[in-house]
Amino acid sequence: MSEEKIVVANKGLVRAEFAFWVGQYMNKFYDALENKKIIGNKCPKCGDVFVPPRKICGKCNKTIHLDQNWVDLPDAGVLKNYTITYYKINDRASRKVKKPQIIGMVQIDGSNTAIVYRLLDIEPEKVKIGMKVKVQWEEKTKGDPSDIKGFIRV
Amino acid sequence: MGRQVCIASAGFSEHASKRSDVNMPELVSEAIEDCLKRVPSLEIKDIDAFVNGNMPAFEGSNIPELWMTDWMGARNKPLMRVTTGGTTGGSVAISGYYSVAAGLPEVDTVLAIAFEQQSQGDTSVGLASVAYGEISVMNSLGIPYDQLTLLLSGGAAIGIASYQAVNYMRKSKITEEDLARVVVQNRHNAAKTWWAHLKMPDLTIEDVLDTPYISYPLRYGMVCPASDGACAMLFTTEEKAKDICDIPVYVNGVGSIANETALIGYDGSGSAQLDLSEQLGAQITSDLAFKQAGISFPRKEVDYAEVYSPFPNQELMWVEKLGLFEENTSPEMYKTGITALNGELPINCSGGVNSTNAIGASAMERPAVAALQIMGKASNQVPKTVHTALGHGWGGYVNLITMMVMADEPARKLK
Amino acid sequence: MGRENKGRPFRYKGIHKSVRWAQSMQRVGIVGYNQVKLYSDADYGRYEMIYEAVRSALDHAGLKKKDITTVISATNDYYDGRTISNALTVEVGGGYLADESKVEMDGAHAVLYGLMRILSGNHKLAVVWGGSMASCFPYHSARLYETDPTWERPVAYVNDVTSAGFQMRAYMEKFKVSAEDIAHVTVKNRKNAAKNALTLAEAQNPNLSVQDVLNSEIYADPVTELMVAQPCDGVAALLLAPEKQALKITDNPVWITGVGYNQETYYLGDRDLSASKSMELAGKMAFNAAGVKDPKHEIDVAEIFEGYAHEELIFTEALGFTERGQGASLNSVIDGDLPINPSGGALGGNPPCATGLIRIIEAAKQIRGEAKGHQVKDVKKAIASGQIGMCAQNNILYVLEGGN
Amino acid sequence: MSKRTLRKSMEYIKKEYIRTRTMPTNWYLSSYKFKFNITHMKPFLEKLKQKKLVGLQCSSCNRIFFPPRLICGKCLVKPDRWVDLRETGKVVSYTVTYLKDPETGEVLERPIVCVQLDGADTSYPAQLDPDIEFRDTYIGMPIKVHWAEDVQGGLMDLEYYDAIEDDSKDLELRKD
Repeated sequence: MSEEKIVVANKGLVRAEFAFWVGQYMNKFYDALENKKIIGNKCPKCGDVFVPPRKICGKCNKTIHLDQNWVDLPDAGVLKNYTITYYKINDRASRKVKKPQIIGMVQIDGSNTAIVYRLLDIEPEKVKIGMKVKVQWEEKTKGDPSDIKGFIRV
Repeated sequence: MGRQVCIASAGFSEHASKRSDVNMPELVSEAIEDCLKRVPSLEIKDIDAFVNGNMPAFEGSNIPELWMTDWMGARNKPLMRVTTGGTTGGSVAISGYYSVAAGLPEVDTVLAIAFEQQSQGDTSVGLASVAYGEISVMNSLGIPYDQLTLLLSGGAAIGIASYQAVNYMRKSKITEEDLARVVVQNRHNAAKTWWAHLKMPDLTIEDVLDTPYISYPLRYGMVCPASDGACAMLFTTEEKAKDICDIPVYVNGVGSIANETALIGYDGSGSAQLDLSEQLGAQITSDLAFKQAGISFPRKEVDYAEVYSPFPNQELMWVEKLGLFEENTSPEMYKTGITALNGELPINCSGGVNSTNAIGASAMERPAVAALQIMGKASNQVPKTVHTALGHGWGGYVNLITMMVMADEPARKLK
Repeated sequence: MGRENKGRPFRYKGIHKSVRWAQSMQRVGIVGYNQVKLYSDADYGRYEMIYEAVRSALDHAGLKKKDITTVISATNDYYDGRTISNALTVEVGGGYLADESKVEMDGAHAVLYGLMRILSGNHKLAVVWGGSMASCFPYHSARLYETDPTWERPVAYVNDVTSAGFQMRAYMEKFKVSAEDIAHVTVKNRKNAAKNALTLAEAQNPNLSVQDVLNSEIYADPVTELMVAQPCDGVAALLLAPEKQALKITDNPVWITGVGYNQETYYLGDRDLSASKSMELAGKMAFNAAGVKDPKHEIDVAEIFEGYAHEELIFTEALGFTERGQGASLNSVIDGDLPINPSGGALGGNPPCATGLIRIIEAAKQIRGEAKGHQVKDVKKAIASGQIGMCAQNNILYVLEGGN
Repeated sequence: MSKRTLRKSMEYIKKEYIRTRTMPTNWYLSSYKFKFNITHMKPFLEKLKQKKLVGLQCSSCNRIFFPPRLICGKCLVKPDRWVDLRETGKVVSYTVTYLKDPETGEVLERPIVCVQLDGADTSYPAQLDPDIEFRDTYIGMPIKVHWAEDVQGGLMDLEYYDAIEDDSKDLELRKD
């Protein structure tokens, strides 16, 4: 068949909706977020503190029981790493944005891991790894990850 | 070449329509806990490698193993992900077998995990998107979308099953009562299995026949539920299995022969599978697996079978196609009761997929239950001693099959 | 209960200490391969592309459809926009009445499964194919589905773009590596890509300078556009056979003598992003299997799947070719001490699910001397790698050797 | 499903689990594309305009594909020979769909059939004459193409299939 090649490219039409159960550990964590508090849980063996809490410590393969080892943590921490991105990625598609976002990895004081959030009210040149930051809470909390609006420099 | 592979243990999480108390990794960790409970001398750190799988598009997570690493105990361990739709569980079990059989250095004990938390996802869109591309190309070839939805309402699994049921009913002349009988047996068995979903100890044939049709000839009461659940299996070498468990289960034959796609086919080009109840792929798979396992008379030698049957007509069909019964005789066999718990060839004593269907995990639960029946540790244990058992799965576009034949001793060599 | 009637005593002994892991693996032959040329928006149907890759691989080895006993594919439901992305590729991928399965990772992981199937002795010829069409799906959004849906995904601050930025910054901060050093990797790989006709036309650039790379659009600071392996359309296929069959099929087989694969933990906060623990462990496993004692001197060429320019340096260090933080000091051009990615690497085109497979094919080409424009002299041993996950969470490494 | 599904007899032993929060995600297939090469369909569609049917034959295994397909999976080659096909065929499988009439709300039972044209080796899903009841549908039922009034060179030119007189032995099977 030597005639011209015909290739069609059709768009999909449907949308699937998912709703993930967060489980009881994360549920407790989100309860705390709703009250503008950060909590974590602690591995009974190595003593590492996790934010958000987990059922199993990956290092020791030890189960942390639901009713034990909860730790109250401050809403402040240290910036461990950051990036400045011109991409906005959400479920629908990725798109380039004019105003860049500074995304930082913040280690909450007293925890052994880092969480990833935006840095607010700061010029890119002034961001320093190791600087102290604290949580900027959303005024109306809903008990989901967006309750933390971002981090600001102390 | 190749090593003898044994199953040392298997475990399940509780199954329900909504496991709203756990997230996906926690659900998986339940199954792993149950699996390792049966081998007390083995700890999670003794596992050398992991094989995982689920049906991602039903759940909204791409390669969830990445996220689940810590919950599985897979940190800094080799991990491979295998998914093949409905047969995912079976494929994961088979890749667990191959991971050990290959004899790769540093890989002796492999934990295979399959899971699904369907309550999180959108099963109808998930099923539709199996052939979504095909629908769109048929639209470019001139069929309007409203016509296509009508045509391809048979595109989802239930539709395929009803085509199969029609073909099978014509050949074997079964009645709807025969179908209902299979359902009743399964749901009664499920009532005695701790992790099963649809536990119906008092179900009768009349109850089933009293429900409306979903798609002729299948009624609402006959079809599988959508469950949340996970399953784990522990594969290891013969030597290690002898050490860590009482009765190692030898994996003697595996197979997963794919056939041509059915119904609209790829590109919307139709199907060469004219009779959907013929299942050439399953026939070849079972021939190969039995031959590998040194079984020449499956009808006599197999003591226990777990077949993947979301719909009762499929259970009747598969037991024939896998060589356990003569063609078109299975409805009679179910009537005589030889497939019941205390019968000669018990089938689906866990309640089968018909009672519990966490899609990704379902096809693994079949060999897992079969292995536990051989070990004598199954939840709904058959009274007789099981020497040889099989676990089977089907999926894809009626074209993918998995099968695993296991026994309490190594395979005999066939001449 | 049936079992208790047999009266076997119930006993537990603990792990059998005398049974050790196997110390080496049997070799498996690569007997044929093919890669479709990469396009950013190919004038191909999906099925057509898969067919072309598999058919040409069979032709390359001089084999027929009926010789295939098993087919392993590498596709991804979220990349294809389909549930069970392998269900409808049975015919076009050569899987008709063959033992078929799918590995939903990189193509290099699919080769692992094919390898296992061959090593088990159950199969005589395995076809491994993998690939997708990045022009058909939103790549970054699809990658977002890899993140933790209960914590990170709703706000989407962790994604493939930002995690690459974190990784590069962590590497630069820890070892005081300059962005120029990392841009050099891009320059080298894109120059190499220009010598390889099968790479993406957009990625080929023989005249690229370090400044061009640094001045290209910022992606996630410090990562710029040219440091990113651009997703594109492509499918590749590879044929594996056991030693005995391989020698019958071809006079010039390439042997897989070692494989290692590993996965590290998920959360970026738990990981040392400046290093790759999983590549280090995968490397140890693979070199151990292949009996490679001194990778620095024994390996002649490396084909590494670098999703971003800095990953090539991190992997080079993880594999022990240089000290930590010294990756940039290695002379890795085509005629250098250790040529890395003479084919252009993933920076020369990154068809999701095929890239790792293409690395293996390119390494095999180097050993067989079929690499044409980017051929390295006297290659006896090569390595090839594949990866998936944010900041290359899961890595796989192969050791390939030539000779009969 | 219907309201009757909530029957007591189908109830099962349930365990209640604690309900935790949910986090939503969407999967937009609208941002996906599906690429197909349909070059091989062109001669077939051209012939439809003349109300003629052709199938594509694999020259290696001689199977005839209707509708035409890109690749013969059995031989892994492109089929390249066109053969004329007749307008008659038979039903190889069928199922019933239950659709709600948008106006009356009445549930319509419509048969959807898999059709194999005489001479072809493949079947494809199609519709029967709307007047045919699903109870009158059976496997092996002979049928004939009903052409659309104005043929445009699309698959809808084969609007549906008419039942034709069955003189085969299958008539006996139909009785039981």
